[in-house]
Amino acid sequence: MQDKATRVKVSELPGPNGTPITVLRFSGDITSASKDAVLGTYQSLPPGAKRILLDFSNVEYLNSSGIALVIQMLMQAGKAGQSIQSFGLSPHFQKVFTMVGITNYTKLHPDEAAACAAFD
Amino acid sequence: MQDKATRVKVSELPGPNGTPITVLRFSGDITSASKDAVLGTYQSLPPGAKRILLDFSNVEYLNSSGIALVIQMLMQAGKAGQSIQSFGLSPHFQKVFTMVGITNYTKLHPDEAAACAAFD
Amino acid sequence: MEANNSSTVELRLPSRLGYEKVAMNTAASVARLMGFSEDRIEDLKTAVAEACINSMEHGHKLDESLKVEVILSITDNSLEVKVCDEGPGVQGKVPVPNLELKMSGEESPRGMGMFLIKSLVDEAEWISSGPNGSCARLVIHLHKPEEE
Amino acid sequence: MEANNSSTVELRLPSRLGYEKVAMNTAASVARLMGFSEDRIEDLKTAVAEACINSMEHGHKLDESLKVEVILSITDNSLEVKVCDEGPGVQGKVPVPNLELKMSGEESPRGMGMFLIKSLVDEAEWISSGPNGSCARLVIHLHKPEEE
Ligand SMILES: Nc1ncnc2c1ncn2[C@@H]1O[C@H](COP(=O)(O)OP(=O)(O)O)[C@@H](O)[C@H]1O
Ligand SMILES: Nc1ncnc2c1ncn2[C@@H]1O[C@H](COP(=O)(O)OP(=O)(O)O)[C@@H](O)[C@H]1O
Repeated sequence: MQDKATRVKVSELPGPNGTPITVLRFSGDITSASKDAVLGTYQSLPPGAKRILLDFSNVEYLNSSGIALVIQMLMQAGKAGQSIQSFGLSPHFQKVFTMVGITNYTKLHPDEAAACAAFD
Repeated sequence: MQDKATRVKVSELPGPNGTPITVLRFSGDITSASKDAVLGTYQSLPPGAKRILLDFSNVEYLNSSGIALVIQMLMQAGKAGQSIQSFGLSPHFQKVFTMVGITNYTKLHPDEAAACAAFD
Repeated sequence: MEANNSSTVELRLPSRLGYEKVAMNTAASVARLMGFSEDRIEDLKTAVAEACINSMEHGHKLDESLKVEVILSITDNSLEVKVCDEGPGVQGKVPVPNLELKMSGEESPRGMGMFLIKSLVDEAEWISSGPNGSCARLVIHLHKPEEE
Repeated sequence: MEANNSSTVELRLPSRLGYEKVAMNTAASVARLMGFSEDRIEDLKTAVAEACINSMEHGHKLDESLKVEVILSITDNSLEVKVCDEGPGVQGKVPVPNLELKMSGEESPRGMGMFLIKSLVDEAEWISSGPNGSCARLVIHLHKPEEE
């Protein structure tokens, strides 16, 4: 009853120039209860995943503890040399991510096509 | 600050067989504060208006005092020999109108086309 | 105020028409946390709004300085909402609204609030001058009882 | 409880994570009645949720029997929200979060709630052990002051 549990679907898209894109589509809430859904899912990706796309378009509620999990994921991805693009945040949460400085570590794109095109 | 004021737009549509249809498009809230918007607007219609279409699709909140105003309008329309069709209520308010018995006095149609076609 | 039960949410509102929407949305949030379906939440919202309007209009005669108190009690299977005011409560039997009589002008067009409340929730009762004042007590069940 | 001011809405919640959403939606309803724009309401929702989570986590150590109290005071030009708990309040100065340090692992990834609150509302202050307990006091203005 605490939260609308975080759900995450992992899939793969062909990348624009060969290298596939691993997509994490989040839905529900991202809060302190989402550690497994965010970090657990990230850590279970195959080591070859070099391009990761985060889809936030079905996230209903996000708080600072949830954002902390996203930061931890970005930190681990940075160390692993992975590139992460994001899309689907509401204008409000785009603002919040920008305030916190996350936009220095992942770009927030207006839609999936723009996000995919940004992998180089 | 009390309520999102009721707004109502009056327009006229050509009827399916000649007689025009007077349309009342409500938006905002329909509550005890809506007497002018509901009954005032109804009473200011030209006496020749024989077919009246009520569009509830932009109503955000409706309570029993607002429904009482709709009932008074239907009562006056019945006396004046006018025919009233309605559309645009959410499934919840369709249920509420049905519980109260209003559906014996105006039909609730799924959309504007169906409502217009019901005038005979 | 109610006992400090951990599964209780309490709301206090001025008796100003329009503020019933705050109660409506607070109740909806609690019901949503509990996992009620959106159509049951719509039923609850209308019932809670009507009970609040009655407390404001009849219980408090729209005296804005008097607070309507809404006490939401959460259990595993149900949500109870008490809407309480400082007035004397419902007096005597309230007639079931008759739309034919309303249409003929023999009955006031008002008088549908309590009927709607009873129709929309699983349990409804009115308590006059109890420990929390006069309250409408509404209950919705997460899984509707078999006999319904 | 606060004085019975007619333009005050009060909410009491158990210290259970997830219930901050109830406060968020109650505050949003009040702000909507007052005529705030949807984007200001989003700012307020996030700020109120963060303050409630802090009261639950830090003020009450998630003891569900302790209530977080949310007091919404409405004036013509502004909405003040006090989120109060029974704990000792914020102790000392809280550092501004530094994302570079978080990314390098030198700082906890947490610690952004108060920063977000300050960034999202027009006024924010923290009161320790006042008459309502320890409170985060947030204000949003209907018409932003000129100097902003
Ligand atoms: N909280 C209350 N306090 C006192 N009387 C009440 C209260 N709620 C309802 N009543 C009484 O019951 C009657 C019917 O209420 P209701 O069905 O909601 O219709 P309405 O409010 O339109 O009259 C009211 O007219 C009033 O006399
Ligand atoms: N209501 C409160 N009571 C006691 N301490 C608090 C309260 N709110 C915030 N604090 C203190 O301020 C710190 C920073 O809070 P915040 O920026 O929201 O980040 P976080 O909650 O993630 O630590 C907390 O770690 C806590 O020590």
